[in-house]
Amino acid sequence: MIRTRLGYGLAGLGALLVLMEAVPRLGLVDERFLPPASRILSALAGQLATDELWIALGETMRGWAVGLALAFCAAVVTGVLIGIVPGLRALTSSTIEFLRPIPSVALVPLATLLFGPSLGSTLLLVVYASFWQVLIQVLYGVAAVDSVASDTARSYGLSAWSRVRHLVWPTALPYVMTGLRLAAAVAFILAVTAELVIGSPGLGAEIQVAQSSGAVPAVYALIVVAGLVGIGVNAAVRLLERRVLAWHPAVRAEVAA
Amino acid sequence: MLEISSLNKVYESPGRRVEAIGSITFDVGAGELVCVVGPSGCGKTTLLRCVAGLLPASGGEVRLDGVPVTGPPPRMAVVFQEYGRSLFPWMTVRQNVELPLKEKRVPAGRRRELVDDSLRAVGLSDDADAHPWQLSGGMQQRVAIARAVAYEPQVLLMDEPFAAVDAQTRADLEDLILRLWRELEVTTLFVTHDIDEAVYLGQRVVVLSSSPTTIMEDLKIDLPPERDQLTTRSLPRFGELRGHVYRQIQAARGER
Amino acid sequence: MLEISSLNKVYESPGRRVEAIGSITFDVGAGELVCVVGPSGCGKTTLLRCVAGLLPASGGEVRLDGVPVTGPPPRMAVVFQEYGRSLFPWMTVRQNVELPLKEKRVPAGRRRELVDDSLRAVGLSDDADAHPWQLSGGMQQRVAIARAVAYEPQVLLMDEPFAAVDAQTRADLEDLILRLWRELEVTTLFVTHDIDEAVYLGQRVVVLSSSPTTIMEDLKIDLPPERDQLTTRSLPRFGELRGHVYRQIQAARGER
Amino acid sequence: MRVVRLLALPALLVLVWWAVSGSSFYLPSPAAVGRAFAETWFSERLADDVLPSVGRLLAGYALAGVLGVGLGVPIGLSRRLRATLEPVLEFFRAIPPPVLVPLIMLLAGIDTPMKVLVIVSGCVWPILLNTVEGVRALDEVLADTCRMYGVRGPSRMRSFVLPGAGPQIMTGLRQALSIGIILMVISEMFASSSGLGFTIVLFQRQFQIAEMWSGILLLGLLGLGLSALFRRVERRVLSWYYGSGAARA
Amino acid sequence: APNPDSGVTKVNAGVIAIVDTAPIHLGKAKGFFTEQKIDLTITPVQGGAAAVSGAVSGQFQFAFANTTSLLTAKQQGLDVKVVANGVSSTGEQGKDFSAVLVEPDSPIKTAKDLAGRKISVNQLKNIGDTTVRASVRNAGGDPTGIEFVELPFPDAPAALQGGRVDAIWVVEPFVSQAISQGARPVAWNFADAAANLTVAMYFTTGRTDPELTKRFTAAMRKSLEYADAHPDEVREVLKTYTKIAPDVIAKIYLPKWPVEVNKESVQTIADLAVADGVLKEKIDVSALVP
Ligand SMILES: Nc1ncnc2c1ncn2[C@@H]1O[C@H](COP(=O)(O)OP(=O)(O)OP(=O)(O)O)[C@@H](O)[C@H]1O
Ligand SMILES: Nc1ncnc2c1ncn2[C@@H]1O[C@H](COP(=O)(O)OP(=O)(O)OP(=O)(O)O)[C@@H](O)[C@H]1O
Ligand SMILES: [Mg+2]
Ligand SMILES: [Mg+2]
Repeated sequence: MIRTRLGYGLAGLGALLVLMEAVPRLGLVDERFLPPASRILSALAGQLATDELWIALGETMRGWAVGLALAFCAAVVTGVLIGIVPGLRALTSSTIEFLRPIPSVALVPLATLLFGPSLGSTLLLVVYASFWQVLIQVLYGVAAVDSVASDTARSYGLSAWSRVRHLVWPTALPYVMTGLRLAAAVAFILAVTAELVIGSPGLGAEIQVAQSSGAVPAVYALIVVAGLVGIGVNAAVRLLERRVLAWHPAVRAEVAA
Repeated sequence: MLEISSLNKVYESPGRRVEAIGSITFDVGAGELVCVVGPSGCGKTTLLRCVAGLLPASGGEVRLDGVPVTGPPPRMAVVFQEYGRSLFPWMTVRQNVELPLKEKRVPAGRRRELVDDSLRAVGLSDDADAHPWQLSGGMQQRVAIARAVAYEPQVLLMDEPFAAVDAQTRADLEDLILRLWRELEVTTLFVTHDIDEAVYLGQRVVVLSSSPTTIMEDLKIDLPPERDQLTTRSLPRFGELRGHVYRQIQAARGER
Repeated sequence: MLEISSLNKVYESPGRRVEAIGSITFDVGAGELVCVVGPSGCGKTTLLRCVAGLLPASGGEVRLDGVPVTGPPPRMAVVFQEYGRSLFPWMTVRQNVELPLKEKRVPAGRRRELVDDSLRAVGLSDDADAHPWQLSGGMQQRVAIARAVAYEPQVLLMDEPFAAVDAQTRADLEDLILRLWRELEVTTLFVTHDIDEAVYLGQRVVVLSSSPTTIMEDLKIDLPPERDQLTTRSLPRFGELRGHVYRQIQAARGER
Repeated sequence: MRVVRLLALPALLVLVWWAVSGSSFYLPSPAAVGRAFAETWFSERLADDVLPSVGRLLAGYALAGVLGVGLGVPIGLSRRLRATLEPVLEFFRAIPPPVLVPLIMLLAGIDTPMKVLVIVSGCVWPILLNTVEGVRALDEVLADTCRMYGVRGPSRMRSFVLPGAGPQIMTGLRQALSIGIILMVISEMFASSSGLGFTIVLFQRQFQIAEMWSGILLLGLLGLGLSALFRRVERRVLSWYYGSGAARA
Repeated sequence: APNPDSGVTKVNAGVIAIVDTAPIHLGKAKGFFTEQKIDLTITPVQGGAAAVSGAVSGQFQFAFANTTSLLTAKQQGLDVKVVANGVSSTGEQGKDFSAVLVEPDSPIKTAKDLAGRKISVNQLKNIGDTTVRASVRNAGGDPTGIEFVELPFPDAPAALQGGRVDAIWVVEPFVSQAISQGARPVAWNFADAAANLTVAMYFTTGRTDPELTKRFTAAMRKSLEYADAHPDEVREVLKTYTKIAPDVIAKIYLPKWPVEVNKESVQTIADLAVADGVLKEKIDVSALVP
C-alpha cells in the first residue's frame, strides 16, 4: 500500500523532472534563466557536498520548527477557547480579520527593530504568519462539531475540559491537520523569506547571495532543496495523520484499500 | 419529580414556522416509568429535548425536583433517536460507554465492571474494542443503550431506543430497562412507536396528538407491576389497553 | 432475476476480522417481493449492500438478469438503514426526491407529478420545502421512502425502512409498497425486524442465522396474494407463519 | 451591543499601541499614523494605487478559487491521482513566493498577469488542500446514495461533491482571502511602479514610517472589509450547514 | 561593548554581499580590524533600508548603504552619520561597474534615446533612477517621460531579453554577464552623474561610541586603500562571500575604492534627487558627511 503510493509519487516527480528538462531544452524559455533539470541537479549535488548548505539548512529548520511549534500551540489554544467560550468569537472576529491580512514582510522593520538579523526576527515572522493559518482551521473545525454528539456530551454532564478533549478536539482534528500542513509550509516559506529579506543566516540568505551573484543554477538548486523539504514535511504530517485520524472516514478508506 | 407545565415549542427559521408542541402539561413522579407515543412528527423528540434541557422551550416550563430546567441536569442519561450520530466515532465501543463514567469519577474497578455488565446485557461483549462505524445499525443503538445503562442515571430519557433491533433483542432490552428501572428506581421517560411496548413497559402511557401537539390521553396502565414477556402480554387487560391506545393514535392521526 | 450464490463477506481491518456473511444462496424472481429477517448484526445490511453493488463480496457472486453485479445497476432504488445520512442536507425535501428523477431525465412535468404523488403518499406534502434536518426522524425516513418510490425502480432494496415511524403510518407505508410492487412489478428485497411485517408483505421470507450468517430458512408465504391490513393479519395461517418465523429467529439467536 | 462587542478589543489594542508608541522611530503614535492615513490615502493614490491592486487581488483570488477547487475535487476523489500529484504539489507549495517570482516573470512577463499569478501561486494552496480534504471526507452513505440513483458526472459535482465539501472549501477560501492580500503586497515588490503594496514597501524604504503604518492599517481594513463580504456570501452558501446544527458558528 | 580584559570590541556590521563591499571583507581577512582591536562580524543584509533600520535599532554598530538611501534617511530625521567611504564609480565611460543596457538590436543607440522608454531599476526613487535621468539629461534627452519599473538586478537580464522592458540598469556582475550574452551598454550612469561619484558609504548612528568609530574608520580606510591597490586580491575575496562564477569574477569591472568621500558628488546627487522628486527638499550634505 505504502509502496504503491510511493511509486505513484515518484512517477509524479519523474514527470515534473522530465518537464523541467524539456522546457529549457526545447527553447521555450532561455536556458540561461531557467537551466534544465539536469544542470540544476548537478548544481544541487555540488551544493550537497558542502557543509555550508547543511549548516544553512539546519539554521532554517531550527527557525521553522521552533516557530511552527509556537504558532501551532498558540493557535490551537486560542482557537479552541474562542470556539467554545460563548461571546468570545464575536469579540475577537473583527480584530482577527484585521490582523490576518497584514503581511509578515510588512513586519520586517518591526522585526529588525526588535531582534535584528537573528533567530528572533525569523521567529516573529514565522509565528505571525503561520498562527493565522492554524487558527482559522481550528475555528472552522470547532464549528463542525455534530449537534447530536454535542447534545450527548452535554446531557451526560461532560465538563468543559472533557468536551474539548473528547468531542471538540477530535472533531476539529481533520481541520487542524490541514492547518498543520498549511502552516508547516507557510512557516518554512517565512523562515526562508525572513532570511532572504533580513539576512539572518540560513537557506534564504544562501539564496539571496546566489541571486545577487547571478548564479542561476545555484539559485534553482537551493529552490529544489526548499521543495524537497516541503515534500518531506508533508510526508511526515501524512504519517501522523494516519495515526491520529485512523477513525476518520477519509483515512479509513485509504487504509482499507 | 418531573413537572412539565404548558410546554410550548415553535421552530422558527426563515420561511418556515412549525409549532411542534402546542401545549403539554403532565408530571412524572419520582421513580415512575412513563411511555410517550404519538404519530410520527408530532413532537416527541422535541418534548424529550426540552425535558433534557437541550432545547429552550418557547413557552411554559419544565421543572425537575422543583427546579426549572435550563440546561442538562446532572445524573441524567439520554438515548437519542439519532443513535449513530450520538456515538463518538473516534472512540471504541468501550470508550464510548466508559466516558460518562470517567466524568462521574467512578473508580476504575467499578467502571470496568459497569461497562462490562452493560455491554454484556446488550449482547456486545465481543465488540467492545470495535469502533461504532464497524457495527451494524442495531449494534450501534445497543451501544447507546449500554452507555445509558452503565451510567446508572436518576433520570433516563429514551427516544425510540429499540427501533433498529430485532424482535427478540427488543424483548431482552425491554426487560433490561425494566430491571434497571426497578433496581435503581430511575425516573424514566420512554418514547416509542410500538404500542405493545408502551403498554408493556409503562406505568402510564401518554398519547400525543399530531401537531400542534397536545396530550390526547394520559393513560394509567393497570397491569400488575411484575411484568413478563409471555404472561403480561397475554393478559386480556393488556389487549384492551393496547387496543385503546391504538384507537387513540389513529384518532390523533385522523385529526389532521 | 436476482441470483445470490454462495455470497461471503468478511470485513477486515487492523485488529478486527468479522465474517459478516458466511455463505448465502438464494434467488429472487422477477417481480417477486422477498423479505429478509434475522437477528441484529447478522449481516442483513451487508447482504443488501452486496446486492446493490456497493460493497465487493469476499466470495461468491450476485447476478442481476444473469449479469454479475459489480457496481450499482441502473433502475435500482435503495432505502438505507441510515436514512438520516442518506438525505442531502443542503437540499429541500422536494429536491432530494427530485434529484434521481432529473438524473433519469424524466421530463419536468412528469417529474413534478411523481414527486408530488410520492410525497403525498408518505404524508409529507406540507413539508416539501423543508430541509431534512428540520424534520423528525420518522419524517426523514419517509422522505427516503418517497425518493425510492418516485424513482419507479425495477429493483427495490429496503433496509428497515419503517423503523422510525409509528404503527399507523407503518401500516399505510406497507400498503404503499405493496401497491407500488403490484403496479410496477418491482422486484423487491425488504429487510425488516418486524416479523408480522415480513409475513404480511413477503411472498417469501428469508430467515438469516446470526453470524457467520447462513440461511436458516427460506419460507414461502402461502397467503392469498391480495393483502389487507385487517383481514390478512387475522387469518389463522398468518398467525402460524408468524409463530414459525419467530421460533426460527429465536433459534438463530440461540445458536450464538 | 453588537457594535460594542465588535469594537471593544480593537479599542483596547489601540490603547496599548498608544501607550507603547513614541519610544522609537519605528513605532509612531496612533495619531501620527491617523494623520498620515488621511493625507496618504484620501488622495489620487486611492485610484492610482489602491484600486488597481484590489482589482488584481480579486482577479487572482477568483482564479485561485477556480483552480483550487477545480484541481482539488479530482485529487480528492481519486486516490491514485492524489498519490501521484501530492509530492509535486508539495514541492511547489514549499517554495517561497519571493523566490518563485523570478520564474513566474520568465513565463508571464512583468505586468499585471505576473502579479495576478503571484497572488494565485499563494492563494491556491489553502483552497486546494481544504478542497482535497473536504472531498475525501464526504459522507459515505451519501456517496452510496448517489451511486444507487445514478447521480453522476456534473450533477454529482453540483448536488453532492461541492456542497458536501462546502464547509471545508469555504474554510480554504477564507484562508486564501488574507493570503491574497499578503501576496498582493509581495507581487508588487517586483517589477512595479505603483500599487498599494509597492507604496507601502516604498514608504518603508524611504523611512516614512507613519505612512508605512498607515498602509498596513489600510491592508488590515481591506482584509476586514473583504472578510465581512465573504461572511455574507458564506452564510448564504452554507445556510444549510449553519442551520442544520451540523455546525454551530 | 569593549571587553575590559583584552580591550577588543565586538562589532557587528550590516553589509550587503556584493562586489562593492569587497574591502571590508578583505580588510577583515587581512586583520586590519583586529589591529584596531575590533572583533568584526559581517552580517549580510538585503539592502540599504534593512541596513539603516538595523543600525538605528542598534543591531549594527556600522553598516553600508548607498548615497541616496542615506540622504533619505537623514531627511526623515534618522540619526545617521557617515564614517567612511563605501564605493565609488570609476568615472570612466565603458569601464564602470554600473551601466544601462539594451538588447543588441534595440533602436536605442545612445542615452538620449532612452527618453520615454521603460527602464528597470532595482529600487525606485533611489540612486538608479536619479543617475539614469542624469545620463539622459547630459546626452540632451528629456528624462521626464521615462517609465521606471522595479526589477531586482538578477531578474533584469531575463526581462530585457524577453522584451518586457526597453532597457535595464544593472551593476556588476550582471553588467559583464549581460554584455557577454550580447546586451549592449548605452549609458554609464554613475560615470555620467558626477565625476568620481561616491555611490555608497559606511555609516553609524549617534549611539556608537565616538572612540570606536574612530578605530573603525581607521580600519576601513586602510581596507579601502588596500582593496583599491590590489584588484587581484579583491577578485579572490569575492569567491569567499559571493557565489559569482569564477570565470565571471575574472572579467568584471571593479569599482574604485578611494579613501575619501567625494562630498561634491554627494551634493550633486542630493540636488538631482530633489529635482527628480526623490527627496522632498534640499539637504546639506555636511550634516551627513562630517
Ligand atoms: N430543527 C428543527 N427545525 C425546524 N423544525 C423542526 C426541527 N426539528 C423538528 N422540527 C419539526 O417539529 C416537528 C416535531 O418533530 P419531532 O422530531 O419532535 O417529532 P417526533 O415526534 O420525534 O417524530 P418521529 O417519531 O418521526 O421521530 C416536526 O414537524 C418537525 O418538522
Ligand atoms: N464497515 C464495517 N467494518 C467492519 N465490520 C462491519 C462493518 N459493517 C458491518 N460490520 C460487521 O458486520 C456484521 C453485520 O453487520 P450488518 O450491518 O450487515 O448487520 P445487520 O444485519 O444489518 O444488523 P442490524 O439489524 O443491526 O442493522 C456486524 O457484526 C458488524 O459488526
Ligand atoms: Mg423523534
Ligand atoms: Mg442493518
